[in-house]
Amino acid sequence: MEAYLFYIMAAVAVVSAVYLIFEKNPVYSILYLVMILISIAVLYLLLGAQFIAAVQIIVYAGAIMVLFLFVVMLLNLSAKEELKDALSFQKIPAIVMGIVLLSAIGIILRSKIPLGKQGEYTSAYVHDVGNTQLIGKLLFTKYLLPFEITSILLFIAAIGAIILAKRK
Amino acid sequence: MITVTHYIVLSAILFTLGVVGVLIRRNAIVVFMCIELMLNAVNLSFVAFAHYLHSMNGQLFVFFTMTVAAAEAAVGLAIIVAVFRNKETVNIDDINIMKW
Amino acid sequence: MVEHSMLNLVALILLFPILGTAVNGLVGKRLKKETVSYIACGSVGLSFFTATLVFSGLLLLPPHERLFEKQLFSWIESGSFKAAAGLQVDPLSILLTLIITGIGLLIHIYSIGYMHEDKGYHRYFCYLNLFTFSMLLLVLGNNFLLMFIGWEAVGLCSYLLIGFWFEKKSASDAAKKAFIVNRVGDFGFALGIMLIFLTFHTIDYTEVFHAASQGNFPVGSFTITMITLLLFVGATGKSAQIPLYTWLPDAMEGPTPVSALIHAATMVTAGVYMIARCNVLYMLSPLTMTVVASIGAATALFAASIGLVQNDIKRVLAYSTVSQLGYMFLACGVGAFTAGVFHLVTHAFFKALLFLGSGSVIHALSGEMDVRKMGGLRHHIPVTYKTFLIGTVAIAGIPPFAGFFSKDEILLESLTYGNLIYWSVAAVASLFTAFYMFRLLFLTFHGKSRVEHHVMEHLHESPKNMTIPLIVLAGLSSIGGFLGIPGAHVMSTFLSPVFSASGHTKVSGAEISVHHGEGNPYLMMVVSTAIALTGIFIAYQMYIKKPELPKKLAERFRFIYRVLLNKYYVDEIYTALFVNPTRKIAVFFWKCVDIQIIDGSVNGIARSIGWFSSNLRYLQTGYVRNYAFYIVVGCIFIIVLAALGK
Amino acid sequence: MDKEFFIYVLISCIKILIVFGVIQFMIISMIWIERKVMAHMQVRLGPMRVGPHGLLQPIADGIKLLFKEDIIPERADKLLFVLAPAMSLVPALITFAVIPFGDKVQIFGYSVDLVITDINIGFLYIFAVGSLGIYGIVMAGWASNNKYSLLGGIRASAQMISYELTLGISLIGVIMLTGSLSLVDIVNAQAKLWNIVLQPVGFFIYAISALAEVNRTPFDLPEAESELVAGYHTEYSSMKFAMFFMAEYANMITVSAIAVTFFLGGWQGPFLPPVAWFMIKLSCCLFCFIWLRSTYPRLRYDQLMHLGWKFLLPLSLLNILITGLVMVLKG
Repeated sequence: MEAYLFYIMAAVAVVSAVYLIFEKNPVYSILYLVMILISIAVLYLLLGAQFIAAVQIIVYAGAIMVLFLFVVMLLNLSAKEELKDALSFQKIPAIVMGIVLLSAIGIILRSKIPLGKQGEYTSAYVHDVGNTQLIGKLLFTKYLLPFEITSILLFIAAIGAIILAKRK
Repeated sequence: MITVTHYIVLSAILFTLGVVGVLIRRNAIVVFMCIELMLNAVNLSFVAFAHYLHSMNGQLFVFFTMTVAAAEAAVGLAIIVAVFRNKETVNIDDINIMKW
Repeated sequence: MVEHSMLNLVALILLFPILGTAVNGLVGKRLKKETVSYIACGSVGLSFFTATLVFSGLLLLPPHERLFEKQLFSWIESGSFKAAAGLQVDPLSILLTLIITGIGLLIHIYSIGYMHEDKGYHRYFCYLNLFTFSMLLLVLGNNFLLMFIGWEAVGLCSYLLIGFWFEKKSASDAAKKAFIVNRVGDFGFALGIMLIFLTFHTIDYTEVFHAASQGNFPVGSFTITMITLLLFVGATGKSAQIPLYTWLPDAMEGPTPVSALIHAATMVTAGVYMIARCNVLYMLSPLTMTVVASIGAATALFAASIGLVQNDIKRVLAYSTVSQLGYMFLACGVGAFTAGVFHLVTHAFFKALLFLGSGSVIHALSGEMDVRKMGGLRHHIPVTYKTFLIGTVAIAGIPPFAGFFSKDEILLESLTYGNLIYWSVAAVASLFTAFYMFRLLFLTFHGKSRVEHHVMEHLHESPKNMTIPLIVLAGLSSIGGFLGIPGAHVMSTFLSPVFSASGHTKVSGAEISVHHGEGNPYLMMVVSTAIALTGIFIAYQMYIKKPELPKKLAERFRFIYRVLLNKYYVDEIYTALFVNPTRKIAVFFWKCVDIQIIDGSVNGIARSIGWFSSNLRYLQTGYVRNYAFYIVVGCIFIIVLAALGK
Repeated sequence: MDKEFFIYVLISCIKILIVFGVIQFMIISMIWIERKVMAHMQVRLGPMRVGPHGLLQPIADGIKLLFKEDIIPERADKLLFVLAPAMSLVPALITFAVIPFGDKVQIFGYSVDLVITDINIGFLYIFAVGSLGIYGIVMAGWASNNKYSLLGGIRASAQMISYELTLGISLIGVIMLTGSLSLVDIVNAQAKLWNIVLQPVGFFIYAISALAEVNRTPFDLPEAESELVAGYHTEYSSMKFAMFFMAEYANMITVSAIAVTFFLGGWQGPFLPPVAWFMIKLSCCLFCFIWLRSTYPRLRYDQLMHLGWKFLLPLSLLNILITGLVMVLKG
């Protein structure tokens, strides 16, 4: 069951990713990316990370991608992608490099992924306490400082976005 | 049995596709999305490792990455909008005045 | 212990002048001239007062315990090198401290009147206080490094004060000359201190002298000879001895009180102080002693002979200073440190007096310095004349004035512990001294007035704050000699703790009589008085009785006259030997090495980088994707490296 | 597969079918009820011809829509044009998966939860799914290739993003009181006291936000006839239009169900069976939607945004703050 779900979602993600990069229409690209995000969210669920899965959907699919969609629509960048390509010579090497990169990663993976020592949060334990509760607890204890810094980051980003997008 | 390797391979494939997308696409928004794809690929490996290592740190890291991604999207898209207002384009090849 | 509480005040002696420097230097510009002078004089006055307290504290101690060290703080500690900032009070240092602060105070007071119209008033007093501080540091420091700091600082102050009127090219040139010539000497001095540290592994006076007097070093050992010779090189620079004396006459470009303070009374005696301080080391090296004595004698004669024909009132005094310093070194060189220091003291009195007197004359004549344009001034400026007369008599060596006793003692010692050559050289120099000093006196104050008319109209006696120091100094010049009259030995007894450490220095003072009997010193007195009187007589003959005689003699001995007038062409020789070659080498380095090789290579590198980058910039296409591509290539490279590394 | 699992799947399927059927029925009846209620509020009769008191009117409408010509504009993006209604309807329906509509019941010796699935992140699930509903509207607007549609779509998505925020935050007070993200836990916690008493401000904010979230009057700007023709579904006709219509009503039912679950005690109530209580409360909420529609005028767009960002958002944050303070003080 788990294996089937993994393979299905993986296939959906990879195929969508291929479409994402070769799709001419940015709106479709966005939808493919949403599909990737959802399939990855499902994979998160498989990995027992319910909270992250939900946040993935809410933040990524629900907010960030809608923002993308917004911009695409606002700027009305429909189907036409400009014909002239200043870097057309780079296309083939880019794909080749992608393959090389993948094979390089594959070579690394062949030499077995070193799993470090196991932590204390076993699946059973996480299930008992609740994934969300654990993350909440960690966020407000061990990761309090990064959490606060994140809030500052978001604050600054909000200000920055407003200032950038403001018409003079 | 799905092992961590499966997830890492998937993550690597998605990451590489993201890289290729950044290299070959000219639409700034699509390039941006490819970057998001790369981020997601890495997030996936984080969660996978977290799961197989019985650790929460990976998940928290993903949480922070998402926050950063949100901030990045907001600012990045604002920049794209600002650029579009000036140059009537989102083709990143036309935004190349930062050169010699 | 009252004496210890007094001695503990020693740090205050240093504190007051530096405070004065700070205040005048930082806010002096905004203060009234009066306030500036009160601060400056007040600080030195307080310093002098403290010095007297410390002195009395020292006197309360029994003679053999008169060595007090006050550790202030640990200054430098680096590996085995340790230098503490500490002060040392002993008879020698307190004597010099009293002179520095006492005469310094008088000169400060004198300066109030002399510098009154100058727009750099606060700057002048700031430097003057700084000088006082530096000199006190030099004298009071308890190790060689502090002495070196003081040594360099007085050099700096000297530079600043000689070039005080820096708008005048001759003044700034003279300042530079003084600075550079002093550098030569200081270089040797610094090397000497380093060698001391290498040899003794400490730079503390007490430890060094203790180690040296333990007999670890044989008499005439090479190391000690090197150390003492190097230190002496420093002394020749600072105390204007052959061959580094040329800066001192030129230093007369500074304000006259400065000449009095620095170039007569205090700074130039630093070399003598240093040798006296290091007497233990010097006594271990007969060769160095010989060198010191010979240089001293030679300088005494040489400078005196130049002084015979100079026409600038301050230059005559400058050469006389060089000459008198030569006497002191001669004394030191023959081991008569007490005599040297004694002469230092008396010289400080009468030379300060003479300089200040000459300053008064110059002041009266609205800046005229050429003796050929003076004459007959004694009725116009009587106080100056009388005090100047006392100073002249003192330096000429007429009993019972100060110079007589000290010079007489040096003559005596040079004969006793040196040889006939030293004595005869010193005697001739003494004759010259008497001659040129009275020549100066006669030309300035006697005879017919050759003063220009418009100057004559403004002729006036100096104000009170200038004449009072003159009177005080005249008093000191008159009676100062009694510190060391044969039989009483006040000076030698007081100083004996300092010099007793080095075995046979006991020669000076009391023991003389034991070795040579009573008659000899008195005979010597008669002889030296005769010499002085001879000099005065000749001068009287030439400049009062037959004023045309000098011109005739100059015609007659034209060559000698020219040589003397041109100071033996030493400056020209130095210019030819050192200055011009150096300049040529500098020009060569500038034109060839600096411009062509160094600038050329720097510019060449810049130009080649510019060329390279102007081509390389085409890599920067401005296309983000292009950059991303390079990043990917780099990542792949790193991954492959990591994979291969496994 | 073992028997337990088979029965679990079977029961789940039955529950899904029942819920789906009930919602379909409610949507259909809502259409009739809305027309009748509004008509009576405006002192007229509403549909009367088809069946007694026009009861069969929705069926007639459905048949009409089914047989109408299905027009796809020529310059439209065909794939998305077709997909958009489904993308809009599906999220509205699957939200129900976590909403409990009754207590445990015993059927054939099996204990069955009257909730399709009780997950411990129910609250997050609702919002995850809810946030996807925007895509249908935006896509519909964009794919129609019509500027009114596009503007309507953009307006709708902007409005929904803005109010989703306050919607979520208004519920956090309840989450804090309950200490669980599971909706079943939340309902169980209201056995004695409804959350509306403890969280009046939260309910107030939720009610306004929910109205805006489902684009109902007075926040129906995306589909305002007087401004944007009919907004994002201008170009839609036939069954696709019906699906948007269903989606809108399904959304209404969903937000009402959430309101009931979070604030009004869910299925808790005396005398009557839990399911009945749930339905009664739900009906009341839905009635309010109709009531408001016939009572209030429409807001201007900038007023809408100001209300959301400058009033409701700070207020909801303040609500959380005060809730937290009170909880800390009470220990």
